[in-house]
Amino acid sequence: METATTSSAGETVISARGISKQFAGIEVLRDVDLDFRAGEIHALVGENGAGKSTFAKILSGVHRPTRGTLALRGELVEVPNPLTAQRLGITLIHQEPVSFPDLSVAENLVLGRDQGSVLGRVPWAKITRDARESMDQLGINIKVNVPMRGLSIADQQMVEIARALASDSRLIIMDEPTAPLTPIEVETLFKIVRRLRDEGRTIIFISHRLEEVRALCDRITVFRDGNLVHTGDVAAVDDEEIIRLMIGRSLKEYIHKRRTEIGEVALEVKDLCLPGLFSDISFEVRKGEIVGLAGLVGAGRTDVARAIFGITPAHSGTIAVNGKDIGVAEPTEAIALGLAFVPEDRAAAGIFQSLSVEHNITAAVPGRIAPRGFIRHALERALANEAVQKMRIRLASLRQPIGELSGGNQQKSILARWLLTDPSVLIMDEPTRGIDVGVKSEFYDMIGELAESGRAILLISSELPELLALCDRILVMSEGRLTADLSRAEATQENVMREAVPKSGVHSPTVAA
Amino acid sequence: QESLSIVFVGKNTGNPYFDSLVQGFEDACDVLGCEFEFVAPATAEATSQIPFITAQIQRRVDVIAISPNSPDALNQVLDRARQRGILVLSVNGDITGSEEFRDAAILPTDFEKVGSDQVEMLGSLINYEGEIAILSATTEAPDQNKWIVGMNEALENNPKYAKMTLVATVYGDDQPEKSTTEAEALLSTYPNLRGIISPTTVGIAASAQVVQSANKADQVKVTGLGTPNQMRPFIKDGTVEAFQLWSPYNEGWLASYFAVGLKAGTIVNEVGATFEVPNLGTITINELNSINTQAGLTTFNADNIDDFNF
Amino acid sequence: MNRITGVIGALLRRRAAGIAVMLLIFSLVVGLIQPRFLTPDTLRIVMLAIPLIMVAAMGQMMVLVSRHVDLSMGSMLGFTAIVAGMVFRDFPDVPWWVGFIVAISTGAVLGLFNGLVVTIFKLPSIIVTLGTLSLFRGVLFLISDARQVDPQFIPSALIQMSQTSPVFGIPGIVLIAFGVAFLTYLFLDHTRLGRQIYAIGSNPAAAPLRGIRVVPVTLLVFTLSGALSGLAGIMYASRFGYVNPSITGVGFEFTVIAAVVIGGASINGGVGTVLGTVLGVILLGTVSVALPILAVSAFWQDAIFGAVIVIALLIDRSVRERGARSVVAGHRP
Amino acid sequence: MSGAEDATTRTPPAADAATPRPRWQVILVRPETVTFLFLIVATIGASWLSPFFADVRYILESFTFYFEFAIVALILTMVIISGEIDLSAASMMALSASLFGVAYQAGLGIPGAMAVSLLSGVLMGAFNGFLVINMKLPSIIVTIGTLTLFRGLAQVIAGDKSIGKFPAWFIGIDYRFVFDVPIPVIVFLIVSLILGIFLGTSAIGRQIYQIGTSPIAARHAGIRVNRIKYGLFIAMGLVSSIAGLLAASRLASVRYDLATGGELQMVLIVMLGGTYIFGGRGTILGTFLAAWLLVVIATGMTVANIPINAQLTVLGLLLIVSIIATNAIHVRTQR
Ligand SMILES: Nc1ncnc2c1ncn2[C@@H]1O[C@H](COP(=O)(O)OP(=O)(O)OP(=O)(O)O)[C@@H](O)[C@H]1O
Ligand SMILES: Nc1ncnc2c1ncn2[C@@H]1O[C@H](COP(=O)(O)OP(=O)(O)OP(=O)(O)O)[C@@H](O)[C@H]1O
Ligand SMILES: [Mg+2]
Ligand SMILES: [Mg+2]
Repeated sequence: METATTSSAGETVISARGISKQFAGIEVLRDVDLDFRAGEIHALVGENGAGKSTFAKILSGVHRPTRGTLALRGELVEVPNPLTAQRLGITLIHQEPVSFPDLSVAENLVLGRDQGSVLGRVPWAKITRDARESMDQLGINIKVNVPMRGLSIADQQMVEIARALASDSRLIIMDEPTAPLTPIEVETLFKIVRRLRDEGRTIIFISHRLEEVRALCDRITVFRDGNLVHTGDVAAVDDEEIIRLMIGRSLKEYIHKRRTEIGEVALEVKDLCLPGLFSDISFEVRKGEIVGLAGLVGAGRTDVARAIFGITPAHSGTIAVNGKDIGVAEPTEAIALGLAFVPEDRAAAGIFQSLSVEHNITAAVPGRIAPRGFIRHALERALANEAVQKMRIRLASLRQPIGELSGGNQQKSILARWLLTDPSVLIMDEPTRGIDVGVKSEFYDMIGELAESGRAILLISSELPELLALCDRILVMSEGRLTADLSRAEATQENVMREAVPKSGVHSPTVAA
Repeated sequence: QESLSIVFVGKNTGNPYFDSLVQGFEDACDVLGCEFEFVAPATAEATSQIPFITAQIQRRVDVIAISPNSPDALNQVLDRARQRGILVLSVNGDITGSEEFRDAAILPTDFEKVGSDQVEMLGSLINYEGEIAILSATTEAPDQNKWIVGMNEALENNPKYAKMTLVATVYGDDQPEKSTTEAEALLSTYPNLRGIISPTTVGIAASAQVVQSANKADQVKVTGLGTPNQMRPFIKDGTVEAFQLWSPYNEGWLASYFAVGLKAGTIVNEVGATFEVPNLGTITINELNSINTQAGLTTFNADNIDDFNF
Repeated sequence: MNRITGVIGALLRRRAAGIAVMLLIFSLVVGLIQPRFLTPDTLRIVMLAIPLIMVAAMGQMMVLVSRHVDLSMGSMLGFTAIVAGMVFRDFPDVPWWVGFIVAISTGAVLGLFNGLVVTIFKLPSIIVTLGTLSLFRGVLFLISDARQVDPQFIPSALIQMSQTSPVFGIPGIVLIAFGVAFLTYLFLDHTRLGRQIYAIGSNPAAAPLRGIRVVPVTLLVFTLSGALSGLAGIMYASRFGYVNPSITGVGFEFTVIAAVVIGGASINGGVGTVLGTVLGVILLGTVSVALPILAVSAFWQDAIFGAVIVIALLIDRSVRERGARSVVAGHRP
Repeated sequence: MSGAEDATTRTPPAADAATPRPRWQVILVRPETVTFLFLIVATIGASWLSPFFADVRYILESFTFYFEFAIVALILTMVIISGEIDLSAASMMALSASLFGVAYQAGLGIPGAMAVSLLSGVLMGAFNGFLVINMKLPSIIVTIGTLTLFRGLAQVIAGDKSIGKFPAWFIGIDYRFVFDVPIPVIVFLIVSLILGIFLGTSAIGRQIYQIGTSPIAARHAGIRVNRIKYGLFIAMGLVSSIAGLLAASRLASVRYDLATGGELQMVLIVMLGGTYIFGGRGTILGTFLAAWLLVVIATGMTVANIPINAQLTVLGLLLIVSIIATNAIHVRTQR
C-alpha cells in the first residue's frame, strides 16, 4: 500500500482502521485503513463492485463493519445507525437518491435530521422557508411544496445534495453525485463543494469520471476488489496509472484480437420512438458483428434494448430480424424470432434467485425440455449440463439455487440460457457489471466467439475501454437520440465522449470508467 | 338400559335466546335421567350446522333437536340421521316446506296467532289509531313472514283496527347496525308514526334504542317480540311499555319430555294425539306433527319483568 | 415540469374536494327522489351512523399510510366490547369511563400483537390480520363463554353518550369521533412521529437510512389501530346498548377499509389524509342512511360497498399513473 | 433503494464450492413433510379425543363438507405460487351458485343453469384478472373488494331466500359412492393428481413457479406472465363456480350466504400445506395433505363436542403458526 507523502490541509478528521465487511460470508471490504483530513476533497475510485459504496455506508452508519474501528478526531466512535452518523456530523449522499416520493421536497430535506423529540411539533413554516433558501443557494429552481414523486432523477439528486449541505455536517460523502446531472448542474455542484472545503469541511467524492476527479479533488484513494490499493495526491498519478490500479493490469490486455466475416443484416431498427424515453432510433447490426452502444447513464440505451425485445414496446418504428419485419409486443415473440437479451439488472430481471441453476438455464426453452408439454428431466439435465461445461460455470450442483453462485457465474448461466435458444441476435446490457476481473476476460472471449459463430451482437456498456476493445462499430446515444455511428477506426475515447455528452449544456468530455 | 342421549344443535353460539332454551333441556333431563348436550356453529349460515349433525350421528345419539338455519339445506343430513333411527326434532322453528325430514317440531306457540296478538298489543298502546310500521328480521325469515301475514290480515279484517294504518314493513337483517338505521329511517320518513312492531329480538332492541335516543317514547310506542334481559332497561325507563314472547325454557322442557316419552313408547307421534307434561299440562300434537308449548304469548311489562331472567 | 407536478398535487388535494362534491350531488339526488332526506333529521341519523366507522377509519388510515393493512378490526372491536361489557357485568359498581380504559387498552394489546407478528416474522400484514381476525374472534368466544352482555349491565351514562349531550345536543360519541379525527390530524400532520409514518409508507427501504426506527413506529401504528378499534368497541356498547360475541363487529373491517380507500388513502402507503378519510366516512354513512330512506333493499348495501372499493382502487391507480407519467414528462432537457 | 438490497453479490470463487445439503435433509425440511407429520399427530390426537372419530367412513363423509374449499384451494395454491392471491373465491362460489339457482328457477333447466353459473365463474375470474393484470392493482386488495362485491351481488339477485327444489338426480353428490368412497373424495383425489402432475411436470407448471419467484425475470425469459396469470384467475373463477355447483348439489339448495368465510379456510389449507405466501414455492401434495389435516382437526373437535369457540381459536392460531413456520423453512432453505 502506498501512502501519501504530501498533505494539503488540516488535521485528520476521521480515520478508519482495519475496516472489513462481509455480506453473507463474502468479504467485500478487507482491512481498509484510511484517514480523511479537514478541508480536503478526497476522491474514491474503483471498478464497479470494488466496495466504494460499502465503505461509504460504513462511515455513515448504514452498514456496520464486520471488523475494524472508526475514530473521530482521535476518539474511537461507534456508528450503529444513520442517525448517530448525523449527530456525529457525517452525511452520505446515496448513489441512488433516497427519497420519499409522497412527501414534499421541503419535508424530504429535513427528514432524518436530528430534531429532538418525535412528538415535537413540525415547524412547517420554517421548514418551507429553509428549503427555499437551500434551493436558492444551489441555484436550482424546484418548488419545495410539491411531492417528490414528480421530480426527475436529477432533481431528486439535487435535493439530496441540498439536504447534505443544509445538515451542517463536517464530513459529507457523495456517492457518484454527478451521474445523472447535466454539465451546468455539475459545475454548480463543484462550486459548492469547493466552498465547503474552504469552510474546512471534508468531502469524500466517489466517481467513475476521472476528469471530474482531476478537476475537483485533492487526494485520491483507489479500491480494487475490496482492498485499498492506493492513496495519494491526485496530482501525483496520471490517468493511465489510476486505471491500472483500478483494474489490476494494463488496459491493453483487454483487447480482443479476432477477425470475422461480417455477413448480412441481422437486426435492423428504423425510426424507433417511445415518447419521453427515446426517439428516431435507426441502426443495423450484421451477422458476426459486435456493435457497441455507448452513452452516459440515463441516455436511454437500456430503454432501446427493452423496446427491441418487447418488454416495453416502442410506440412507433419498425424492427426487422433477418430481413423479416416484426412487431414485437412480448419477449416471447422476440425469442421466437431469434432475439436474446441479457438484462442490465441481473438480480431482478436476469436470474430466478431461489431456483436451481438448472431451472434457470432452461427457463427460455420450455419447448426443448418439454417436447410434449411435460418436462423430461433427463433431457433437461443433459441440456443444462452441456451448457455448464461449455460456459465453464463453476458450481457445486445443478440443483443449487442460482443465488448461491457468484455474480460472474450467474451471468454465465444467463448467457447459457440464451445460447440454448440459438439466437441470431444477442443484446447484452452491461453484461460485465459487478463481475470480477477474471470472469470478465472470459466473457470477452465468449462474446468474441459468439460473433465468430455468426451471431449479431449489440453490446451496451458504460465501460468505454470495454467497448473500444471489443466492438466493430460503436453507436452513441445521448438524451434518447442516436448521436453517432463510429467505425472501429473512428472510435476513440474522445470521439465517443464528445457525442455522448448532452448538447443541451456546455460540458467538457468526461471518461466513463 | 343406557340413558337416552339428547343433543340440541343451536343456530349459532352467543345467541342469548338459546341460553334459556338449553336450561329447559337440562332441567328436564335432570328429572328424566337423560343425557343432554348443546352444540352450535359459529355462524348462522345455512351449511354451518351440517358437520355438527353428522358428528352427532357418528356419536350415535338418540335424539337430535335442532333450531334449523335453513329450511331445506339440512334435508339430506337429517334424512341420514333418521335412517339411523335417530329422532329428529325441529325446535323453536320449523323447516317449513320440508316437514317430512323431521319427526316433529316443537314450537313455542301457535304461530298463526302471533301476528294478531302483536297487533292487539300495539293497538292497546296507541288507542287503536295512527300510523304503524313493522321492523322485521330478513325478508325471507319464514316465521317472521308468517307473523307479518297475520298482522296484515288482522289489520285488514278486524274493524277494531280500522284506524290503524300500516305504513311500512322494513327489514334489519337481524343486524344491530342495519336494524338501527332502518328504525331511524322510519322515524324520519314517517313523522306521524305512532308505533313500531318488531317481531325479532335484535329489531325490537334497536327500535327501542332509537326511540329512546330520539326522545320520542311518548309519541312512538315500540313493541314486538324480545327477551326480558334484552328489554329490561327499556321497560324500566319507560321507553317500552310492554312486549311479548313465549318461554323458550318450556320448549326445551317439552322437547325433552316428548323425546323421552316417544322413545319409551308412552307417547305416539300422531296428529291429534295428546300427552301430559309436568308444568305445561296437556299438550296436543297438531297438524304436520307440530307441537306448541303454550297457547298465546306472554306479555312482559314493568310489573312482571323482574320475574324473568332469560 | 413543476407545472405538471403542481397539477398532480392539486389533483391529490382535490381528492377531498371531489368526495365533498360527490357527497353533495348524492345528497341532492336522493333529496330530489325523497325530499324528506334533506331534513336535519337525516343529519342526525348520519351523525349517529358514522362515529364507530370514523374512529376505526383513523386507525386503518394510519395503517394504510404505513403500507400495511389491518383486517382484524372487526374482531378487535368485538373483543374489546365484550371485555368492557364483562367488566360492567361482573363489577356493577365500576363507573362508565372504566369501560373506555378497559376497551382501549385491550385493543392496544391486540393491535400490538398484530404488529409484533408482522414485524418479528416479517410477514405480510394482510395475511397476519386475516389470521387474527379469526383468532381474536375465537378467543373472544372463549373468554365470554359465548354469552351476550345484556343491556341491563351497560351503564346508562354510557348509553347516554349516544343520545344527548350538553354541546348543542350532539351526542357524545359523535364529539369523540370528531375529536379523535382532529387529534389524528394533529398527530399525523404536525408531529415528527406522524410524518415518520408517512415516510415509512412512502419508502420503507429508505426510512432507516433517515434514522427512522421502522419497527417501533410500525408497532405503534398497529397498536393505535387496535386502541382505536377498542374505542369503537366501547362506542358500540354505548350505541347499541349490548354486546354480542357472534354479532358485534362482524364484517366491520370491510366497511372501514371501504371508507378509508374512498377517502383517498393509498393501498401503496404514504398517502392518506384525515380530511379525506372523514369525508369518505361521511359519504359511506350517508349512503347507508339513504338506502332505507329510498326504500332500497338492504341487500344492495354490500354490493354497493364492494363496487365502491373497486372503483376507489381504480381512481387511486389513475392518480398514481399520472404521478408516474410525470416522471417521464419531467425528463431532463 | 439503497445498496442494502443489492443482490448482485460477488462471491469469491471458494464460496462456489459449497456442497449442497444431503438429499434426506432436503426432504425432511420440506414443508409438506411437516404437514404430513401434523396429519399423523392430528389423527392420533383426534382418535384420543373421541372414540367415535377413528372411522374411515365417517372421516370420508366429513371430508365432503370441506370438499368444495379443498378443491378451490388446489387452484389457489397455484395462484399463490404465481405470486398472487385470490380471496374472493368463496364469494364467487356464492354468486355463481345463486345465479345457478335463479336461472334454474327461471326455467332454464339444470344444464342451462349450470352453463350460466360456469360462465359467470369465468367472467368473475376474468374481472379479477383484469383488475390485477391490466390495472396493475395488488391482487390481495382487489380480491377483498370483489369479495364484498360478489357476495353483495349474490344477495341482490337471490335475496336471502333459499333456492332449491332441484331434480333428484342433481342433489346429494356427497352421498353417492364408488366402492364405498363418496364421489367428492374420488373427485378430489383425481383433481389433485392431475393438478399435481400438471404443476410438477408440465412446462407451464414450471413457469408458474418461475413467475412467482420473479415476475420480471420471467418476462425477460420469454414467459407469458400475464397470460398465465390470467389463466390462473380464470381457473380460480371457473373452479369456484364448479365448487358452488357441487355445494348446491350437496345442500340441495343455494343461498347468498353459501360458503361465508370460506376464503379463510381456503387460505388456511394452502398455508398449512406449506405454500410460501410470497410465491414461488409450494406443492399440490402439500395442499392435498393440508385439506385432510383440516378435516381431521375440525372433525375431530366437532365429534368430541368441543365448543366452536375453541375450534375458531385453534384455526386462527394454526393459520398464523403455519405461515410463520413455512416462512421460516423457506427462508432457511433459501441459503
Ligand atoms: N447488501 C449487500 N448484500 C450483499 N452484497 C452486497 C451488498 N451491498 C453490496 N454488496 C456487494 O459488495 C460488493 C461491493 O459493492 P459496492 O456497492 O460497495 O461497490 P461500488 O464500488 O460502490 O460499485 P459501483 O461503482 O458499481 O457503485 C459488490 O460485490 C456488491 O455486490
Ligand atoms: N431525468 C430523468 N428523470 C426521470 N427518469 C429518468 C431520468 N433520466 C433517466 N431516467 C430513467 O432512468 C432510465 C435511464 O435510462 P436508461 O436506463 O435507458 O439509460 P442507460 O443509458 O441505459 O443508462 P444506464 O447506463 O444507467 O443503464 C430510464 O428508464 C429513464 O426513464
Ligand atoms: Mg457504488
Ligand atoms: Mg442501462
